[in-house]
Amino acid sequence: MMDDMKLVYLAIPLVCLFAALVAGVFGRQIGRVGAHSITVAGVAIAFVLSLYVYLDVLAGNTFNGTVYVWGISDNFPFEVGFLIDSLTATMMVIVTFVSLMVHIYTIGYMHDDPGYQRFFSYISLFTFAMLMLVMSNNFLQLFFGWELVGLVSYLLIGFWYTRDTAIYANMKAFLVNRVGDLGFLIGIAAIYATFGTLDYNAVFASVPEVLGQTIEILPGSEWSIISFICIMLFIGAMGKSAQVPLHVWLPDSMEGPTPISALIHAATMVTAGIFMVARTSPLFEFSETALSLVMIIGAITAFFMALLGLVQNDIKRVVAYSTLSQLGYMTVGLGASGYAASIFHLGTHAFFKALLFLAAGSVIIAMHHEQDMRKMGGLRKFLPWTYITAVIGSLALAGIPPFSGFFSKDLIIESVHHSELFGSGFAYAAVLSGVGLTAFYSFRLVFMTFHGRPRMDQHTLQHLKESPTVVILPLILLAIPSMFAGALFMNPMVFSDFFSGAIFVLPQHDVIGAIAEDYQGKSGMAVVFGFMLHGILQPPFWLAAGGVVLAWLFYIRMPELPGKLVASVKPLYTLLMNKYYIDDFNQKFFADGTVAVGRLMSKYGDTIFIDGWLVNGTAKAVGYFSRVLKPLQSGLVNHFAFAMIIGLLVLMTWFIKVN
Amino acid sequence: MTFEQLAFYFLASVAVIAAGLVITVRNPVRAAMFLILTFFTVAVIWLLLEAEFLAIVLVLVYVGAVMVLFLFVVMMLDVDVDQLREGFAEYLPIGMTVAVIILLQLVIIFTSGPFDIEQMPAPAAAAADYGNTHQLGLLLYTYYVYPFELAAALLLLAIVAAISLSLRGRLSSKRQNPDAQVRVHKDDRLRVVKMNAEKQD
Amino acid sequence: MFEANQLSLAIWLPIIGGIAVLATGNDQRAALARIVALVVSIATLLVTLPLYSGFDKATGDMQFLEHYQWIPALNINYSLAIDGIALLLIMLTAFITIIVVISAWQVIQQKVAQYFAAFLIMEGLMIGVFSATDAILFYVFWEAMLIPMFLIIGIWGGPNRIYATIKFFLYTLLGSLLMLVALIYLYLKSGNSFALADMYAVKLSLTEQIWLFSAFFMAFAVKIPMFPVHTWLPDAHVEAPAGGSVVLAAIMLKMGAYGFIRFNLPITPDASHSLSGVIIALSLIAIVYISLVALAQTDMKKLIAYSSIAHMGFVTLGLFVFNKMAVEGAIIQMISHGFISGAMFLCVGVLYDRMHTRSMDDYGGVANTMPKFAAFMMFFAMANAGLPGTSGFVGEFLVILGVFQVNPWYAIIAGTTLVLGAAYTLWMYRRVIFGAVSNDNVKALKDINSREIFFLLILTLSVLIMGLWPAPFLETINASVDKLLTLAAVTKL
Amino acid sequence: MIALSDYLILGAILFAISVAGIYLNRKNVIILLMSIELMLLAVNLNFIAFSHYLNDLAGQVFVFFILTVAAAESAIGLAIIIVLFRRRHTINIEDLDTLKG
Repeated sequence: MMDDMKLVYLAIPLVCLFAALVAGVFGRQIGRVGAHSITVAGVAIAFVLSLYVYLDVLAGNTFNGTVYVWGISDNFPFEVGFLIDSLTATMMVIVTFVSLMVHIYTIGYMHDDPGYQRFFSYISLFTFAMLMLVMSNNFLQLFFGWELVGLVSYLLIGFWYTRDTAIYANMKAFLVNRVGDLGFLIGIAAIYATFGTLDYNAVFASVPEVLGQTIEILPGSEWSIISFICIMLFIGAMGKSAQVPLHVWLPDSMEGPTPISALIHAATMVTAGIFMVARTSPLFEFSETALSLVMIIGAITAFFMALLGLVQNDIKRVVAYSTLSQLGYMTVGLGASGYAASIFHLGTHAFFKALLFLAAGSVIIAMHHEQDMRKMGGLRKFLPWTYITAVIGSLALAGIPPFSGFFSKDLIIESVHHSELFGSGFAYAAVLSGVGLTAFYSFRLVFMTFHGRPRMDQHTLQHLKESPTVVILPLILLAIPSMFAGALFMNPMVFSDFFSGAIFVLPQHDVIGAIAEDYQGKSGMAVVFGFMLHGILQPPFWLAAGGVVLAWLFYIRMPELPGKLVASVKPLYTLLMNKYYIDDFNQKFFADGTVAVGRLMSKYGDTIFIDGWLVNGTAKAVGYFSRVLKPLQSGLVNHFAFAMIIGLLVLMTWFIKVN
Repeated sequence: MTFEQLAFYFLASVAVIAAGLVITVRNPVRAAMFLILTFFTVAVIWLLLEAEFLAIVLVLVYVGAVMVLFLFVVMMLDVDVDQLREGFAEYLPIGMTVAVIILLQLVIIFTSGPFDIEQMPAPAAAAADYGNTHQLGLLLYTYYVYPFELAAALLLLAIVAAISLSLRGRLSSKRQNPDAQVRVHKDDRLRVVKMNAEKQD
Repeated sequence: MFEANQLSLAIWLPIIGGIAVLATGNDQRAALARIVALVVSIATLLVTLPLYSGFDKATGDMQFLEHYQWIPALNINYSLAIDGIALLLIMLTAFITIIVVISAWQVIQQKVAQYFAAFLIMEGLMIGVFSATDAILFYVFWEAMLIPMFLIIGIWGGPNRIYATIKFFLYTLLGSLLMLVALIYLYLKSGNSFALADMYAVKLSLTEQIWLFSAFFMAFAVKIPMFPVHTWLPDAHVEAPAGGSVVLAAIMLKMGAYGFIRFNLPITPDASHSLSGVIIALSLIAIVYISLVALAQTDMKKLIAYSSIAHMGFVTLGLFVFNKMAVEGAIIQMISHGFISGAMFLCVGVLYDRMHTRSMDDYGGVANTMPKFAAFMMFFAMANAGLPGTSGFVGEFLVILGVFQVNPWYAIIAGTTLVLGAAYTLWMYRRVIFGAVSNDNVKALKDINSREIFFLLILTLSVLIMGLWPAPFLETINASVDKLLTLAAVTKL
Repeated sequence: MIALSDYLILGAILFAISVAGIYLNRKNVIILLMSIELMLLAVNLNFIAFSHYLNDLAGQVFVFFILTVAAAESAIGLAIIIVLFRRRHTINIEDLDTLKG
């Protein structure tokens, strides 16, 4: 039985890899249909098997084992292996489900693209990488998956490689991620140096033994080793999950095709950081410093990125900034030790954000690749299905009960509310005000795109039509969990001990437990309704509702209002439009600065100093002396003879003198 | 003063005077002639030293062959002697100084003792049946046979080198280049040109 | 008979084969020369295989001993033997030579036989360097190896080749003469023996060790090359033909590190420890400074050359922290860099054959016309940037893990290569491969042919296998590294 | 009896004269060659004198070889002078400064 399960575990990522390889290497031979058939089939198999694994885990079977020994160095075996528990299984289902939806959607979205097979190959490869990441049982393999998803993300953002903006964005994404990865790698090195192992369970088991250990990074200041490890790991998470200040790559990554934005830059890859922190909760729990940092960074991201979402006019960028903000929520939840809430939000967010992106993609197809919302409007008549699903997604995102986002987001807010760590007050204020902003910008998107009078040109207007079935089907399939996943899974996932084997929370940090106390003893539906009722009475709901109403007021009722408001707070608006000038700063300071330093070093260090002074200088010195001595070489034989004779004379004189 | 001494001093003074003239006369032909005289006198001195074979060789090889070669060359080349004599006087002081210093030093060494007649008396005269050539031959063909062979090879080399250096082939002579002939390829000889037929006007 | 002399066979087979290739004559028989060269190079790889299968991984001692008198008057012997480290490098040499022969198949049209012969002879000499256990034999191979490389760059090189060859030659000669002095000193100290094993046993004062260390260091640091004696490498690479660059980067640079392993660490352990700070500092400078310099390059080969220097910084860093994991990482990095840099230079060679320019400004949008090539180059670029799953990651990862245990800051500084390495590699990729077709020359490009696919594919597989399963490599060097660290840990004072 | 030193001094005088000859006739290659022959002669004289007084024939063997080499040398030297004259129409040494640094 156990061996059968091992095969299943192995099959889940490998079937995706196989499909990716076939579609990538033999793309021309198998053709378009072949490429999408095999990859969709691969991911579908992975999804079904993941579901099977999920049910198996629900039944109480977990697994932790080695697939093969990667290499033995210094007598320590680095292994590749799987750890299957509730957290992994949840992630596997989310990843394979969203991936499957995106695969199907892509058949329609990329229909005319010359790189069709390549695209399918990439997204299947991505699915493989993401599965390797979540299924890992050690940090080495985690890093492997971590980097591999980064690679695929790089390839996909630059999918349309002839566009300058795309290849700028993909390099930016990869490099910013690499900055995070540097921290992550140092974290892993610190883990190995501290624990002598990279295996999750072995590391977590020996955490209490190293609590007192410190590390002196800066001379004179001793840091707790656990804090150092956690902060380093979190820097990795900041890169991948786009937390301030390493968030800059995510909005630009919208240069990639929309299905990618949905799959990688909303639903799965960007949540890898969240997953990783949750996975390493046994480490983070012992470092309040790290938890506070996580919470504060998350809060900053959640609030300030939501502000940016308000002013964007590109439909995908609005969704991108909302993703940033929602990732901030999840991070805040992690910092408050509400890991389960964060993972829960990760799941619901994956559904409704993928839905929103795919709906945006559907709009973009209909608009002939026009992404500016100012040129849309009134689309609900032409794209009814897209409209409905987009509204469902927006409601979920805004956190209106009973849609899924409400439950997960409210849980995070409540967790923060219960948290007593340093910074929790600030975080609570940030996430609370973020709710209103979220509701506002998501419905601003809905109203600007689907309502009002059409603002596009005549040609586009005449050709507007609903997207094909392969596009609509995933929207509907994603809309279903966006509506119900929250209510269905909140109780079993968060309030039960579903994650107890995977996530570790210290009693004094147990915010989820504190929330759950209110619903002690109640049965499933009662908890859900109780939570909803409780939520409606709380500020978040009213803020969300207020945001929706305000959006309606601004963009349907009185469309002249936004302009006036912008005029009155011009400096703020400019600041927001320029994304707080962070991009400019990074570009000027880090990118241009590094290249400039490189040029300087190349010119002055290598060319002028080493080559010019040291190398050619030596040669010149030799040349100088040879020029000085050159006249001695008259080239005349008799001069040589004279020299010889004089030498003879000197030698003889010396000989006589000695004797 | 014995006859030997008398002969030695006479020959020595002739040799020195002749040598001095070699380097000072204007005409190279005369210089060569004086050099021959020097060789002759020195050959006789070698006879005094019981080196009959080498004395004969010196006369035969040097005077007979090498100096004749010199004379040939001198006469063959149309040399502007006056131009070559320029600066003769200019270098006289330094040349004489160096020569005199060397001479003085050598004389100091040679007269310092170890080479006196007391320190190093002349050996007894050889027996009547002693043959210098015979003894030298014994040594040359046994102990020094390899260097001897090498010397022979060296002379051969010198002959070949001298000939090849001074041999002047006619520049216009037509010769075959077998190497190039062997390596020639079909394509180098024949080019097939494809072109459309053109109508003649 | 061959069982006893496998190492000699591996050395002399390519050398004699190279002479045989020369004997095929001038360019009219180029086809024959190519085939003979390929056969000889493959035969050499086959000869090295029994070395691997017959190698006893459990012990760090030298194996496959051969010992013959050479110059008895000076007690110089023809003695060969290898350990796990040398074994991997020998196999790498044999492997890379085949790739080079295949890659030059159509590219070289002038003096074909001489070109292949130079590579084959160089292969034999390089294997000789890796297997010599007599210092003079080592030195002879070490110096002789320069000659074919000198010719390769000087004859088949680019326009500025004379400058490059002379720089290359003088740089390396400067170092190796000092090594000869050190060897002679050790010869006198060790009771007139040039055997490495005797040199390991010599007692030396710290001052002596520091002098000897410095002499060896000059020889090997130039070869690696370490900052600041690295400037010959970019010039040599730029001017060398693709095959020359490959061998230079893939194997010749490893000789310097191999020299550290064979000479500096075991012969002067105390000096190695007391001077390790200097080496580590230079290595870290190499990693950061050289990466920054690489960013400024516009010549593709120069950029890859600088990236080689930065990657070799990891090797020296790993060797001189005296941590087993780091040392193993350094050795793995040597092998891996052999594959990756070789592949990168071949990629540039593929482009150069078509466009005859190495300047990135002349390219742009190559992916449009050469999609297969773009895919391969993407893979190697990522390997160069140290992506996990490729061999480039293994060495860097182990070195960083090992170094962190010694000093976290070393690891952090070395880790910047994650960012900088990716930056220069991807920037090059972006400027050359991505983008719209920039000019008509790019538009006229033809994608790689099956021969090019073949050798790039072989390298791809090597990089992947080593990245996904480095266990066999680590296993081979395990005992040898133990031995090395034992030697380096015993004081000689 | 004639002392060894007498022979040696004769050799020294001849040697000194030839040195002076090299200085004086610095332009005429032929005289230079003759000076060199003279120098060799002086050396040979020394060899033979020593051979005689030490009663060792090795000295004479040496002279034999020196004569061989000198003959070869002057043959080639003269050949070179002929080639030189053909090319340059002069045997003035001061015109031959291609080795000038």
